[in-house]
Amino acid sequence: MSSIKKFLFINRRAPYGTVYAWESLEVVLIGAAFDQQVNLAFVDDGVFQIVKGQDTSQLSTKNFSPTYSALGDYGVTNLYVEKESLDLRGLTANDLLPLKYEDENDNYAEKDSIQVVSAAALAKILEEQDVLLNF
Amino acid sequence: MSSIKKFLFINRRAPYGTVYAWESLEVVLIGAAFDQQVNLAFVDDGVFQIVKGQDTSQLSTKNFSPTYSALGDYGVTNLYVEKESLDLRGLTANDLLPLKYEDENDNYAEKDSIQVVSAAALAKILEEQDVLLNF
Amino acid sequence: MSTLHTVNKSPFEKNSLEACLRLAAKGNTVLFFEDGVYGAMKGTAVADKIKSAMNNLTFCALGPDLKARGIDALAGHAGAIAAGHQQCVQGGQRRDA
Amino acid sequence: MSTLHTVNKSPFEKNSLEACLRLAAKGNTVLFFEDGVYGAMKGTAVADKIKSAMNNLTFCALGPDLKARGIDALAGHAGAIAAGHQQCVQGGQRRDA
Amino acid sequence: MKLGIQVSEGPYTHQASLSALNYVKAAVEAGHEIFRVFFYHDGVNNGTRFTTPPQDDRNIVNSWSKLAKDHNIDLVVCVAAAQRRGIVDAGEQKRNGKDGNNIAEGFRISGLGQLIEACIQCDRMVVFGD
Amino acid sequence: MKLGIQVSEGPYTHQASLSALNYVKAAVEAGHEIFRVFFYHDGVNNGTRFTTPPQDDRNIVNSWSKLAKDHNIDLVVCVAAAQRRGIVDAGEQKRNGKDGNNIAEGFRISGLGQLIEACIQCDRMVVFGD
Repeated sequence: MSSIKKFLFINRRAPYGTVYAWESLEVVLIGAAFDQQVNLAFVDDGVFQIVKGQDTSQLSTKNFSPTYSALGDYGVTNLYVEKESLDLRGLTANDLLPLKYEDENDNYAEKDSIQVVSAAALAKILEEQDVLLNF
Repeated sequence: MSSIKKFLFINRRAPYGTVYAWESLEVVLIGAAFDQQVNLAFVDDGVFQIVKGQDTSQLSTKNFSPTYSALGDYGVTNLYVEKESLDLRGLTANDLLPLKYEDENDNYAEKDSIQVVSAAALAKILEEQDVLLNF
Repeated sequence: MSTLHTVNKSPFEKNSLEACLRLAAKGNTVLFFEDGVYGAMKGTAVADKIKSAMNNLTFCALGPDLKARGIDALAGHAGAIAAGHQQCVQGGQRRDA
Repeated sequence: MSTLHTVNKSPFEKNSLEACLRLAAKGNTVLFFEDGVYGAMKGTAVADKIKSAMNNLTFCALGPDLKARGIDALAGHAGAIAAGHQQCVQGGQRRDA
Repeated sequence: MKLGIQVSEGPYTHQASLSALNYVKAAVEAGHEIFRVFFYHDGVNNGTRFTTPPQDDRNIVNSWSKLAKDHNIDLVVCVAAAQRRGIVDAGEQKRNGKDGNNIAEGFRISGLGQLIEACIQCDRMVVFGD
Repeated sequence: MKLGIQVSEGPYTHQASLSALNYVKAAVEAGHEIFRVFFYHDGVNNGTRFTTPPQDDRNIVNSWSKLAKDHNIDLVVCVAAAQRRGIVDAGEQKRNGKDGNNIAEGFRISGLGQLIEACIQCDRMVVFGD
């Protein structure tokens, strides 16, 4: 068995209504620190986690959406967003946080972390993973 | 305010997957002991609570479905089951527990506790209640 | 006192909104809060269902919950008014569907 | 090793089954357990969806969960085989959708 | 108006308890009476003094305790639900032979009758939960 | 086969913990190795010794403790999730200035790294939760 595994964290829940989105992010950050290949998928209400303009100041709860912007620095650069889930919710990529990373292998060029993919494409990506964790 | 209130406990969840159905029944029994008018509704997956033939022997968990049969003795004799919820699940009244009560006002004749009603009829029943509790 | 129905789950994840629309009587009010506020968004797969229910029901959504989720600008087909916690208390919240 | 998808929520309450059908690849297996076993019932609003998915996927349901809910006799459109906990381990459970 | 509140989920996994807190605060400010807050199902987990949430996060248990103290609000944890989930006060500790207790300040453990009584006494019962 | 288990819900509200117990028992009987059971989210509530379930109901906490003892299984409660929810061992008690602890026999509190390690070491990771 190779010592580096491909992890895919599948985020399915909206933020704030439940803690799953936030506690998933905590696992992602630890996973990245273990030098594994960590990828994220946003499916169903999980796409709401990365909607821009979140403001929890009236809710006495922590706004953790800025943390997604830090993922690139942890080497987490593949954020797959299912197109069917966006469509059902009337969202487009423009409604999402502008998540970027600097590509070490391309003279630190700034690139998009988010890839909008179809369900069929995502199904193939699932098959390529070693570890799938749902949140 | 009248000292006897009309309670309607609305059961929406399947049994065993979560504890809500069982903990709802505990409230219903206490409510009946307080000499209130206690009615039950079974809506959505709540209709699965009173499906007959439940057998938890392979699950090391308590089969609480026999408790519904005791409700009549506690004066809980109106069990409204939403027809739309049964239909969606391919169920009919024949798939449900044969829940009965003895009518004190009719020479203790045995009568059906379960009434299958339409969503529209149930909406009217909701309007007549003093207290609605969802489980 | 008119019944106020509350919906706290996303209409894309759970069946709470559908049950509410089925069991609410004419003249009732429906309040979206917590993840239920996603039901107030324009242009979604459930928006038409709510629009047609507006003939019989009044809809509102809790402002702080909309803002937290970044959808206050995306929300609001006609009639879905954002309300604060204060207004909820006055409006008379009574959970039933 | 072929992926095994698990569904533990009722298809009438939550969107878990739908997501699973969308994201499962040809040849994968879907295991219903806990409240997910209601997906194995005949004659329901979701039964046709599962029947057509059977061209690509294999379905099974956990026997003790079917029995607990009194639906072992109501379950089982062709291919939905009841399995025990023992068989689950051998079949290789891997939660992913 | 006399209000009764039921909280059916724990302090962190679901937003329910936070929603209930915000609702109760608004109701008190508007001059309504909170007859009782009844914690049922996983809601009993709001009543433990053993939580240590992160510094930058809300402390929901302490918020309930403070609210109870400031406005003399009755916080009741359901005994049956508490026994299943491990919320213990001094009485329960003795009754069930436990070697400690974890009830938070301002909470008391009592029976389901307290919920029914609230439903009878209050003009309105508001439930926060899953 | 080497198996890792994650339990994401408490002992009573959801069936998840019971399903996990039944799965682990079956896996052990079939001769598989359980590398670790990791309790996350509300799953940490499986690790309190303060529960007193009804006599005629299952005692899930004790079942985990017994399983751990009989088969030498590593039961790990996530520290971050435990702090939010009030699960405390002797070390956490000292660190966070608590006046008691409630960890059940056979459980230990540790970091999320233990979950990632299980994912890396095991042939298969099985999650039970909401």
